[in-house]
Amino acid sequence: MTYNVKIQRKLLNALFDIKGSIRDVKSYLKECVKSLPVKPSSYITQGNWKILYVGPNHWILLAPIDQEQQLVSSLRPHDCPASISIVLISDTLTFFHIDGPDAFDIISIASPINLNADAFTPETATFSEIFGLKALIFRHGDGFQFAVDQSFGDMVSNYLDLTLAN
Amino acid sequence: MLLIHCPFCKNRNETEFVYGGPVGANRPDPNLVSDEEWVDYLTMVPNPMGPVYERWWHARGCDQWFIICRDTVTHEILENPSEEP
Amino acid sequence: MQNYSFLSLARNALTGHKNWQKAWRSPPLKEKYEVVIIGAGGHGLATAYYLAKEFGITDVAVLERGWLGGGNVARNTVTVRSNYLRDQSIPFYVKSVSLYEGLTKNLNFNMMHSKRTMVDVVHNYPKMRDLRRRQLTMDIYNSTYEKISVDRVRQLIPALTGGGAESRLPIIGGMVHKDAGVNRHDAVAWGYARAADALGVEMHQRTAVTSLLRANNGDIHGVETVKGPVKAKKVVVAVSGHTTTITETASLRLPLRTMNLTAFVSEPIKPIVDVIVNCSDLGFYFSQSDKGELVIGGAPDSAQSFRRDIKQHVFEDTVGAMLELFPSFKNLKLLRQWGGHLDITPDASPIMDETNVPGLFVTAGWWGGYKAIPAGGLTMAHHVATNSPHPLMEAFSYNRFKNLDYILETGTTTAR
Amino acid sequence: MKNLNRLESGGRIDRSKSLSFSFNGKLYYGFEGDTLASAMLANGLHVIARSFKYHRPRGIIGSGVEDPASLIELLEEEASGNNLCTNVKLKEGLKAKSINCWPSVDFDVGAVVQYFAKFVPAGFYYKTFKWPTWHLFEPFIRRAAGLASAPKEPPKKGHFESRNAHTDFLIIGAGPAGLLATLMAARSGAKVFLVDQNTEAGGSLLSLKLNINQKPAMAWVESAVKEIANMSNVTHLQDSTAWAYREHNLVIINEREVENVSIIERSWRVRAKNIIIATGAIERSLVFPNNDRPGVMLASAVLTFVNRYSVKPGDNMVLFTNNDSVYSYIKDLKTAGINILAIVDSRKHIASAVLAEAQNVRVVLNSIIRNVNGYKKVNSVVVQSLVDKELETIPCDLLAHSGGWNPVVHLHSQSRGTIKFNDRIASFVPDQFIQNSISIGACNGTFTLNEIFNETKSLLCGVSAHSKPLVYEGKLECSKQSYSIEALWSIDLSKEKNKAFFDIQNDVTHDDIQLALTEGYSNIEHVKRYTTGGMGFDQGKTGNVNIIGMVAKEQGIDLDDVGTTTFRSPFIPVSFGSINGVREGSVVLPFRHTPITKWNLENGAFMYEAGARWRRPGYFPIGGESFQQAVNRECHAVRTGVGVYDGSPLGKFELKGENVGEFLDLIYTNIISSLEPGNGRYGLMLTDDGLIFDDGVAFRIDKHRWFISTSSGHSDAVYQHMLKILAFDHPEWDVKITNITNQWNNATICGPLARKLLKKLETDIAYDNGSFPFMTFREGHIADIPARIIRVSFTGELSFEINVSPRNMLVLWERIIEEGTEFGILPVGSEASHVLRVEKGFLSLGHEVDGTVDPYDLGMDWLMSKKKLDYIGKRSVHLRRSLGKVRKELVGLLPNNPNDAIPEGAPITPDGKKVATEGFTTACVWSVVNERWVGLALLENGHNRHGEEACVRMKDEIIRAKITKPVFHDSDGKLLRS
Repeated sequence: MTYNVKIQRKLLNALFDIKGSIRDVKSYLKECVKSLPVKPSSYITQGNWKILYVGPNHWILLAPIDQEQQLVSSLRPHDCPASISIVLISDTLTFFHIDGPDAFDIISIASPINLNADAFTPETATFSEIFGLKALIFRHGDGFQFAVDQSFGDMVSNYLDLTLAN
Repeated sequence: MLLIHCPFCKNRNETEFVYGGPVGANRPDPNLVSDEEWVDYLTMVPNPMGPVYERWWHARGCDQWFIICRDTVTHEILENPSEEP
Repeated sequence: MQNYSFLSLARNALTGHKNWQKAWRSPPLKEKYEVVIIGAGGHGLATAYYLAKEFGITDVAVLERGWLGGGNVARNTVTVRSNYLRDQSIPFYVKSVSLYEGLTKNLNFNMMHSKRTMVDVVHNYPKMRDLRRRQLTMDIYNSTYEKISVDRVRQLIPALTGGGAESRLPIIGGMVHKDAGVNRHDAVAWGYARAADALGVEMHQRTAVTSLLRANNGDIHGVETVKGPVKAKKVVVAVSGHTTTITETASLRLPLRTMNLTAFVSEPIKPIVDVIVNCSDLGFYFSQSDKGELVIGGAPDSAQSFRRDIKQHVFEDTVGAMLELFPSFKNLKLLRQWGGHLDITPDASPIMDETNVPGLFVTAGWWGGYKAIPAGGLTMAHHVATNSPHPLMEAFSYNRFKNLDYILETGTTTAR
Repeated sequence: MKNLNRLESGGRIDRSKSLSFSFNGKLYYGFEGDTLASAMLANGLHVIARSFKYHRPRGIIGSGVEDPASLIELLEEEASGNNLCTNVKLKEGLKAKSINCWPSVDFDVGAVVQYFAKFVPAGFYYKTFKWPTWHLFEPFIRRAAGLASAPKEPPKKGHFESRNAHTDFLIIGAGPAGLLATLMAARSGAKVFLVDQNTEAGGSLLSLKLNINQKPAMAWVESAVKEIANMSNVTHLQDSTAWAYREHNLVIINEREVENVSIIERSWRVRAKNIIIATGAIERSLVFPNNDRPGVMLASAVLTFVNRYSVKPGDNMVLFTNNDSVYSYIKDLKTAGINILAIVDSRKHIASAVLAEAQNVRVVLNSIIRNVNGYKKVNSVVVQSLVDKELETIPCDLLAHSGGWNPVVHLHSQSRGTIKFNDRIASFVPDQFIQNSISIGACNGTFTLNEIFNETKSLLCGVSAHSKPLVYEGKLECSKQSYSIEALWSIDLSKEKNKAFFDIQNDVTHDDIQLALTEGYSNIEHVKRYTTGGMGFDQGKTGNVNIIGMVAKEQGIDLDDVGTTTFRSPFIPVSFGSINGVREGSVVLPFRHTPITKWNLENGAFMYEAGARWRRPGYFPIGGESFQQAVNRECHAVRTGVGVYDGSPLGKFELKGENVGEFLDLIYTNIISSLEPGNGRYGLMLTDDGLIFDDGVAFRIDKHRWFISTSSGHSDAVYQHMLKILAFDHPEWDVKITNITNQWNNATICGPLARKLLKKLETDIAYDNGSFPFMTFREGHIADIPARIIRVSFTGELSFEINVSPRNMLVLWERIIEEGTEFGILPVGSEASHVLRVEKGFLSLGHEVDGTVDPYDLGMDWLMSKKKLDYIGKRSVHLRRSLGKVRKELVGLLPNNPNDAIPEGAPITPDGKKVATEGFTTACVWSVVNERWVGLALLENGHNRHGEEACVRMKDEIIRAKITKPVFHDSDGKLLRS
């Protein structure tokens, strides 16, 4: 191992893609989601959920997979008003956890994004590039988590192996 | 490799974006323009040595399209879109 | 024109090479010429030469902003080939290739034209289908293109050790284009300039054209330069990349967008690759110069640019592609890289035509225009001299866009 | 080990670590800290290589990247083309050999060329080698050129890496200026990157023995390095070269000594708010006859070898200069025991303070070196007075010369900053800065330590890229230095027989430049290209300015008017491997898998890349089956029983909002908005210039929710297309698009027995044709898996596209195969589905849709809504057709001989004559149902030529085929609706 990191490819998370104006989304979700992140490219935590603000009028709700059905029934993607779009996308992304002292190095090899503390704060969550692919990136303890389109998962694993190769 | 200021994601590497061409005329109502005007809209784009408004898509970011003003000679970005709330 | 040969060289050697004539004169700029050509690049100089040589029009001035033979003729990767797809394109490039082959003799200047043949390395079946269509269509115009096996590809390019069955994109075969060659780009510019000069054409360097002049009836009337106005009833714009900058001074708009294409060379090494290698699936091509440098090119940068710049990510893609097929080049070194401008049309095919400003001709939209220099020059000269398009270039009219009648050559090959 | 020319003490080498190396097969010893060059000199090696053109002996001239000539080839693991031995760190067991010589560097047959030199002036090859043909000469020229041979293999162990970084300050150069700048920036708390090309920090101070605050300057350097080493906000890279300065303050760095041994070299892409260039200056050579002889060296190099490497390059030395710098070397050179016979200075007068530094060494003013004697090593020099032209021969074994100093403006120039000629230092200095960078110290034309420190402070104080502006407290008192120069571009060489070199690597002489000018190649670019001056491995670091100077002198113009040739990246040659980093092998391009990729492989699929980087099964051969046998078997299953196809890569999008209907009506050619929930339509998308862009289906889920599918290859393009229209043409519309391509995989079961299979799989969806007709979808469960089943068909058979989430895909797939066994189900690859769609005349992107066709051409005008006033592409299609120009239209082809296969792509010409094509074959397959070859073609005016004969022109044969409707199976579409 050339870098002191622990890399894991994670199983499914429950993921919901939420689009709509802040006002509409807030009022529609008020039962289950207390507040929405307001700072672009940031996320807030609610229990074991994360709510990520990833684009204009665009949020992603991330929760443990075992809560998927419960969330489906409370978010009701099928009958929310026209002004809001909620789509279950749990299977769309595959997650990687990079932990350990050299996690920063691995991400700086994989991504051109500015990881300096003043630009990439602990509450940053954003789509950027990992190994040339669109990827959702955020902090995870001292390390990082990132997620890429599920179909690219095997490729990213290979890329990480090459990066760590002796 | 440009450093492009996305109104939502702030400064990002050019590789996160897809270039959408210089901003030409708006799409006219095809039923209200002559053939020449229509072809003009389709084929003519500004090609100045200097500032030009152009479209970029933050494909590997927040997914939005926006317009910046960039100098085609120095590559300096002179104008950025106003930031999102 | 002073003859160049071993003999003349020997003779001059004895007199310490003091008696060589200037390759071209630098006469004073006249007030009026029959034809003014803007841009002393490949196309401008070739047009001037053929105007004088084929049509006896010698009262011609070539006006150059910078130095003669600058522009893209000084910055390209010297690939000369005719493996195109469309009936409109193939015969034009076939003609250009044959003119190139005779250029050394006709200009009495060694172009070092080397018929290396080009090998297309193919990785996928749709590409193979496209190349077969190309092959059979090219055959109609006597341009040769042959399918070869993977083994044959490796025989022709021993250094190609990547792209095996287990690799990311295995090679499935190749095509050989025997007509393709490389030559010395400076020689092309200097050879045309010297021969045109000998026929009476004037070359004026550091003579930037600032605007086009139109008569009251709208016809072209001449050009304004940094050295004052120059009258001419016929003006040819041959300034790849800067075409619109010039034509807009005559309030003429053209469907062109200026882009940046970069290339680079490796350090000089002993001969390792004898053919032109082209791999459009991975996106790179190269050949080895006589000096030993690998001359490597890739894809252009999509964004509009008048800055001859290297886009690091585009450059890295090209290097990565090359190393995938030539892993032994990892320890080889990059020596020099540079960029050049090209202006591109909506269908990526050129415009060679008289514009709707009477007397104003453009040759533009060249993407890989180096290989087209002789045919481009000859056919433009024909059009300027006879006021009617040469059959080989008729299709590249500027009116085709009025009917959205495209000649789509995009994706021809990475080697432009 | 004892080295012949090694001094007893001193230097920055580790004498406790002796290293062995071999050169041209002979074994030598050096020390840790040596370069190959210093070790060679220590061992008394002087002839290192042979020159490019004349094969003259070449020695060591410089001491670093500037050296123009000492090229060698490293062997075995180190093999890497050409290397400057001044730039190669000595390693135990290093093996090197000379280049461009045969049989040996000491006796090189090629050297005969110099006796014919006058017949091979600059550009001689433009004038000769024309008859009978260049091809006769080229092989010899190529073999003669090229210097070293290319490495035969990739590095055996380790890999390359590239990495990104962002910083407040990037400081390039760890000499006095760079180090002071680093201290100031780092102390402000800003994030700082410091890169330096040398193996250790110090720059010029590594060789020049100066004092700072009454202590040796290196003590100050070491304390500075120590201080920044303990600052977490500083990244300090030595043995790393910033080789490219790109737009938007991006600098590329090549790091050669990586802490991590498995990384051969690392490439950094550093984006900096401020860039401080402190790259120093390079000494330029003087031009005089035989200035290329081994033993003729740059003065600064001699000092460096003495002070830094403790090597004495010669015993009896003459110095030749036009500036002050060499005078300050005298003390050190004498101390090293070098006998300095004379300082030959081309200037009339020099300052008394400077003269004092000469320490009674004989100074010969207003004189030049007129010639150098000795072939493989200097044995004497001829001094000539510029006054009375008197000649004096001085025996010596070392001639050190200095033509002044060229600021290293390369990176500044790459940043698009401008440069101007400065008379005070007779060289080019930075003028205007285009990007956010400054140049300080010697690279800015500031040469004395005091001035360098003052300049650095004054330029940086107050600058801020972070919180605190930069400041500097504390004093820096330095040894006195002075500098002045009188340019000496070239000397009078009329009637001179010996060669005086401007470019010592490419053998470009005074005469060559003269010839270029004589022949009218007067622009500096012409001179460079005609003579190849400055185009070698060193890119003319020591010689180019002399060429510019001479051209200016000959033409009687200013150097500014001559201008420089462009300074191009890279500053020094860098390995392609480091530029590429780890992206190699399986990841050189992205690849995509579906959940059943593994299953496909286990079941013998022949896989290849299809659109959008998907790795897909082409066909599933069994045993020794041929391609055709396997494909026929799969087709047969679909036409007579049932097959299953993995359609997961299809692009899929969910659209939601008030205006989705209008939006879909705009992007599709037909009307979509009128669909009832549960129903869908096939549709075409055009580009606005009226060419087919994509095809797919659109379904309505409920009032405001829809989903569409696109071709696999175009899903990204369609997504971009849709968002662009919404962003710029219809920002007022409420349409929200979510990419669900990878939320839904699908297994499509197709064939007459598909419904039977569905029954067996058990579903809660009513699947009889009445309740679940063609072009509708239903949601429910199948085999207890939540699914969305869509009735579309790309094979022409009864089909159910079963969409499930990827987590369930493999389970579903295996169930389908299991339950389908009794119906003889087979997995269907891309090749079979190609055959099936051709039999039906369904279009395929890349085959029929080659970027030139519109719906009419394909006989799909029924898809072009007459009702809609506008949709993307409508106006253009009609505009293009309004001229009545003949179009190529889709037809079927039945080869007269049923067993004639037409190669896909083959052109069609009138009567098969050798004339312009009238069309081409888009596809041709063996039709299982018709038991013959059937094809599709785009043919001029094809729709009106059914029944006629088309002639496919092959190279040496003509295949005749009957032109038909483009459908060969179930022409009225009963089956797919069944």
